Amino acid sequence: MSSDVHYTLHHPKWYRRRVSVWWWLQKRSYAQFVLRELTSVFVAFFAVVSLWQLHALGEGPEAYAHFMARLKSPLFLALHGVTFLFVLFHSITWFNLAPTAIVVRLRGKRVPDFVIAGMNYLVWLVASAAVAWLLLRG
Amino acid sequence: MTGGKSPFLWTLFSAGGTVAALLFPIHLFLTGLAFPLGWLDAPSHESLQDLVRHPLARLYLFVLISLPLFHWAHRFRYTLYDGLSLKHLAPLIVVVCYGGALLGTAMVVYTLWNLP
Amino acid sequence: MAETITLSVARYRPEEEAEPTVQTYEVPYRKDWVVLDALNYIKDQLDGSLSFRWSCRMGVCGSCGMTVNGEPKLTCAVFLSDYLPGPIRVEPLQYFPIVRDLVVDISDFLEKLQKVKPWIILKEEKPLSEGEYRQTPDQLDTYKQFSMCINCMLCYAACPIYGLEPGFVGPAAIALAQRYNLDSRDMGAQERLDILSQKGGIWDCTFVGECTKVCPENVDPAGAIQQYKLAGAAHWFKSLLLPWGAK
Amino acid sequence: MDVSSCDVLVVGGGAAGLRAAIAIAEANLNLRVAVISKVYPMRSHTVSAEGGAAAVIKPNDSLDEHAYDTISGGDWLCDQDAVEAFVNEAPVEMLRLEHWGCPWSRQPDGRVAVRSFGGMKVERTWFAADKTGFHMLHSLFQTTLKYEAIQRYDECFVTKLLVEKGRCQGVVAIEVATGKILAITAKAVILATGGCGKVFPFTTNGAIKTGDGMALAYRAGAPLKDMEFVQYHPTGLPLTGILITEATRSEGGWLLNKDGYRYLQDYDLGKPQPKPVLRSMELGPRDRLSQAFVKEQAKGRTLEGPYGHYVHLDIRHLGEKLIDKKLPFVRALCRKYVNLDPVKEMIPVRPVVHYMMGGIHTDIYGATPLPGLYAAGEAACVSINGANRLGSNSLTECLVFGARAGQAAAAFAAEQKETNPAISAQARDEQRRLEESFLRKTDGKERIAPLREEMHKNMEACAGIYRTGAELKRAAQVLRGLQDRFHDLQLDDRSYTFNTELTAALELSFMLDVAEGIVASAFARQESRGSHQRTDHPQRDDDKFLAHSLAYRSPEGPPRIEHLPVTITRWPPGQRVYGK
Ligand SMILES: Cc1cc2nc3c(=O)[nH]c(=O)nc-3n(C[C@H](O)[C@H](O)[C@H](O)COP(=O)(O)OP(=O)(O)OC[C@H]3O[C@@H](n4cnc5c(N)ncnc54)[C@H](O)[C@@H]3O)c2cc1C
Ligand code: SF4
Ligand code: F3S
Ligand code: FES
Repeated sequence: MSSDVHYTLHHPKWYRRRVSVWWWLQKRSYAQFVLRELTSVFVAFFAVVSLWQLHALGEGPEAYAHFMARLKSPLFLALHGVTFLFVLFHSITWFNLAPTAIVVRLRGKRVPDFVIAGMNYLVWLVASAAVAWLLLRG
Repeated sequence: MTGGKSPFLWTLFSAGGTVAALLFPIHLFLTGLAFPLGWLDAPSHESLQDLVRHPLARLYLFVLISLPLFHWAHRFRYTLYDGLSLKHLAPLIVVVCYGGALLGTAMVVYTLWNLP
Repeated sequence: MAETITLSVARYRPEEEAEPTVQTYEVPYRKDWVVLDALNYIKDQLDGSLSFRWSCRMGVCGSCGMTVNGEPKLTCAVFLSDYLPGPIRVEPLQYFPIVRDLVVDISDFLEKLQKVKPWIILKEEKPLSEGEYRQTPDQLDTYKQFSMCINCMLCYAACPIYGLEPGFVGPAAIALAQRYNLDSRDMGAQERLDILSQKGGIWDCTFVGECTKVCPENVDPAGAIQQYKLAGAAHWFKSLLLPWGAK
Repeated sequence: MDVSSCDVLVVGGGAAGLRAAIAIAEANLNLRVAVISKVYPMRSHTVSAEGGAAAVIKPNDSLDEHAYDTISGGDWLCDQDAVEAFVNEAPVEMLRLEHWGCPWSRQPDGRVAVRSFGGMKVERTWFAADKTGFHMLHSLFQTTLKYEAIQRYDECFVTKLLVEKGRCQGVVAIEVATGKILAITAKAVILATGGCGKVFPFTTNGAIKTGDGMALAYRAGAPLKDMEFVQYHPTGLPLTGILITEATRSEGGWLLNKDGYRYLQDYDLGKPQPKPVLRSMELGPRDRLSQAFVKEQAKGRTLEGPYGHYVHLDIRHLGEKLIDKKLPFVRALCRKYVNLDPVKEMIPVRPVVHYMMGGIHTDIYGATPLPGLYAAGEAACVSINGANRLGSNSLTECLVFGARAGQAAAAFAAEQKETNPAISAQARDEQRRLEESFLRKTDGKERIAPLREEMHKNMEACAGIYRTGAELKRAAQVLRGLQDRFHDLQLDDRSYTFNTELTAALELSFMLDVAEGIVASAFARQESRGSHQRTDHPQRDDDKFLAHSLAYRSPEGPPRIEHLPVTITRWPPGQRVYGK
């Protein structure tokens, strides 16, 4: 680090600050960013749960019933509650940021961001409804 | 080919992120909260099995589980790099993250293959 | 002129000090003064040894970027009245090496800028006698936003990835590369993509998005980089599927 | 001390300097070119130019019209051979910049769009929204990055020209970051250091425009030409002096006095029309508009605010859509700095020091009388601007004469043998001077700010829009006194690292020299012409003063003034008629 460098005439002695491991606690928006990134852990968690569910499904009705019973445990309920919040956070940030990455031009004019974000939400709604219908209809 | 594996991994990350954003909330809400808490009636084992018999449903499940795992792998990798300043452990982190996602994907394939 | 406001200004005198210190100054409070005016007041009236950069005082030369109360700002574009009742903390931009007081070293950016080839690349230039390249207002509009960058470095000072990984080319340079990629006159997109696909290029950005938030010119470097990634990924698949077709 | 060398050294990284550097790199591939600048090139004050750059490109226009507008706008003090070269080469230079990527505003068919500007009979101003200078500078700078032959010394402050055997052979500079003295030898040097608006207190110019190059040349023995011609821009924001571009008026903005009356009609500038009429009313030339303001103020018909008198610039009737499309920066500046929205409110404006018509005396190739020394851009006086520059001519001038100076310097350098080794002794002397008079000095009593303030007050009071012989005489004495007091300067800052107090001191001393040049030239010109208005000599006097002023440094005392006839080719002096 620079503190043990001695100044000599005409040679720069720059001070380099080291970025702290905890940089993301220094600013609200940084913390938000890290939270956003950490949603991926919850996404992965639910993917694993789904894999487990699929496995149980294959093992037969008993195994599946057992699986469903496990989901009722307070531990899982709590975990899923938290996971749900993070997954929602993921969806919202994802949809809101998509327009920055995806530029659509219609007749030479850029489609405004809110239209693209709006489309995302629309697709979200339709997809969710479709899934719910498939799972709930009988 | 430019950019080594990065564009590929990033595409998986994005695709996974989109799948998770679109589909996870509803699945999670139903399976993780609404059914266990009895707000809604869970579908029976039988009806589910009927549903997943269709090849399209299997494809759907494959996409639903595997891609978000890659989404996680990518994001988590960088979170470890940056959030915990662990870049010096990069090789290990890469193996754990993408390895995990690959393993998960293999298991999905195996499970789907063996479904009746 | 009874009213005053306190400025806590970071000092670093490499000849004398091992690390930066803070010095406080009382300056008159005027409602239409920007923070830079207060710094100039200090330099002219209180302490001639305070060093900082500035020139245009109208937010276009890009030289007066500093950290004001923790946020990267153009000091000629933020008013004392935005920070009432003070004190106002003025520090050099984050993540850059400090040369002296409020002055940071940005030579690294200039090297990176050159690396991304921010100029029109053509296979063959048409002779001047044939006049201008036609470019419709809509075509101009596709890149105009990214051409507004004043190189003020606020986005670098906001991007933690740049802080952690000094090799990262960074928001403004990538936005400028994208500015040329999108220019209808340019044919250098491939050359730039080759460079920016390497380590330190577009794939290092994790879309923290702070760069866009602090940009005083609404350049949206975060958008530029994500769009760039999308284009890069599309190109990658194209060259995978049609190895002979990708130019 | 570091000694390095190159073939052609360009001092200044603004539009003129960068254009010159590219011209050299393209003219002769074997030459090593270097650009030295006290700020990073993209910070140069060219960046702040808003309105546009003039060049004939549309079929309804002609080179002769451009030349005539320029010459009459300059009150016949322009050298007409220079103007002809300028208007001829302007279109090509502008096209070149288009090919280099400058984002010019366009017509729907994809061709470059033009707008009108004050003092012009035909629309011919190219623009990039209202950030023309910014886009030109960044396009140029980014283009220079392509040339490997162009080396850069960024943030290096030139303090002296090295002259040996009657030839300019390089410069001495301080590397600001380290305080190291650099001796850079060169076979030719081009000064492109911009203007000196900071000699006045209220100016659109940035902190860096302190006339360094003018003073450097002057000290090296080259004369300064037409320094009495200082352009006031009629529309600056009170307090900050931030410029509200002339484009506001060419789009149709009105100037209103406190009664909401378009007062320009009282000053021989035509009759008000609802739509903007070229060369009339608000589109008259800058000198006349600024003078009208002073007269209006004398009649008590201006408004008064905390920062002096002002009038209103009204663009509300242009509508939000046009303002956002063509004047977005104006709207942003008003919102930011005077806290009002020009879509709904009128903008307070007053005349503000903007541009120096005068500068280092050069011929039409950019060569100064000192062999090996060239100049271009606002630092130079070729002269195409005469007694009053037309808006949007100077950015183009930077390109045309930047390129010309580059080519001429390249040709000169190619013929020279190696530079003279004796100059490193000179460089050492300069290093000693800087240390003894500034960095190591402990017994001084003066501080920079009060001296600068006094210079400001003096220049504003005596060398402003209207001048008299008596006031100018007094001003000259004050400046002499300030020169003396400057020797007694004491710095707070002894550091070698980024010592901006040292550079400010050097800038002040440059400004004092330039100010003396302005005042002495103004005193000698006993007539009124263009921007130079003597109330004691209100008429233009072509018999005596159809001539340029040349200010030479004299060893002691104020500069010596000589006069040089104006070159007239095709346009004999006539009356300046506007609004007809
Ligand atoms: C607010 C504003 C608006 C304007 N609008 C217009 C317009 O619309 N149209 C138009 O045609 N003109 C306009 N002008 C005028 C025009 O912008 C300038 O005349 C022109 O940009 C000058 O360019 P330049 O290259 O000569 O100098 P600058 O751009 O001023 O560059 C000077 C360079 O010299 C360097 N330098 C100076 N001193 C030293 C030293 N001691 N050592 C080392 N380097 C040094 C500086 O670092 C800088 O790089 C405007 C001017 C202003 C202030
Ligand atoms: S992108 Fe914005 S913040 Fe970054 S350097 Fe350019 S203008 Fe400044
Ligand atoms: S803040 Fe940094 S990580 Fe990317 S989106 Fe901006 S460059
Ligand atoms: S001084 Fe130029 S951007 Fe602030």
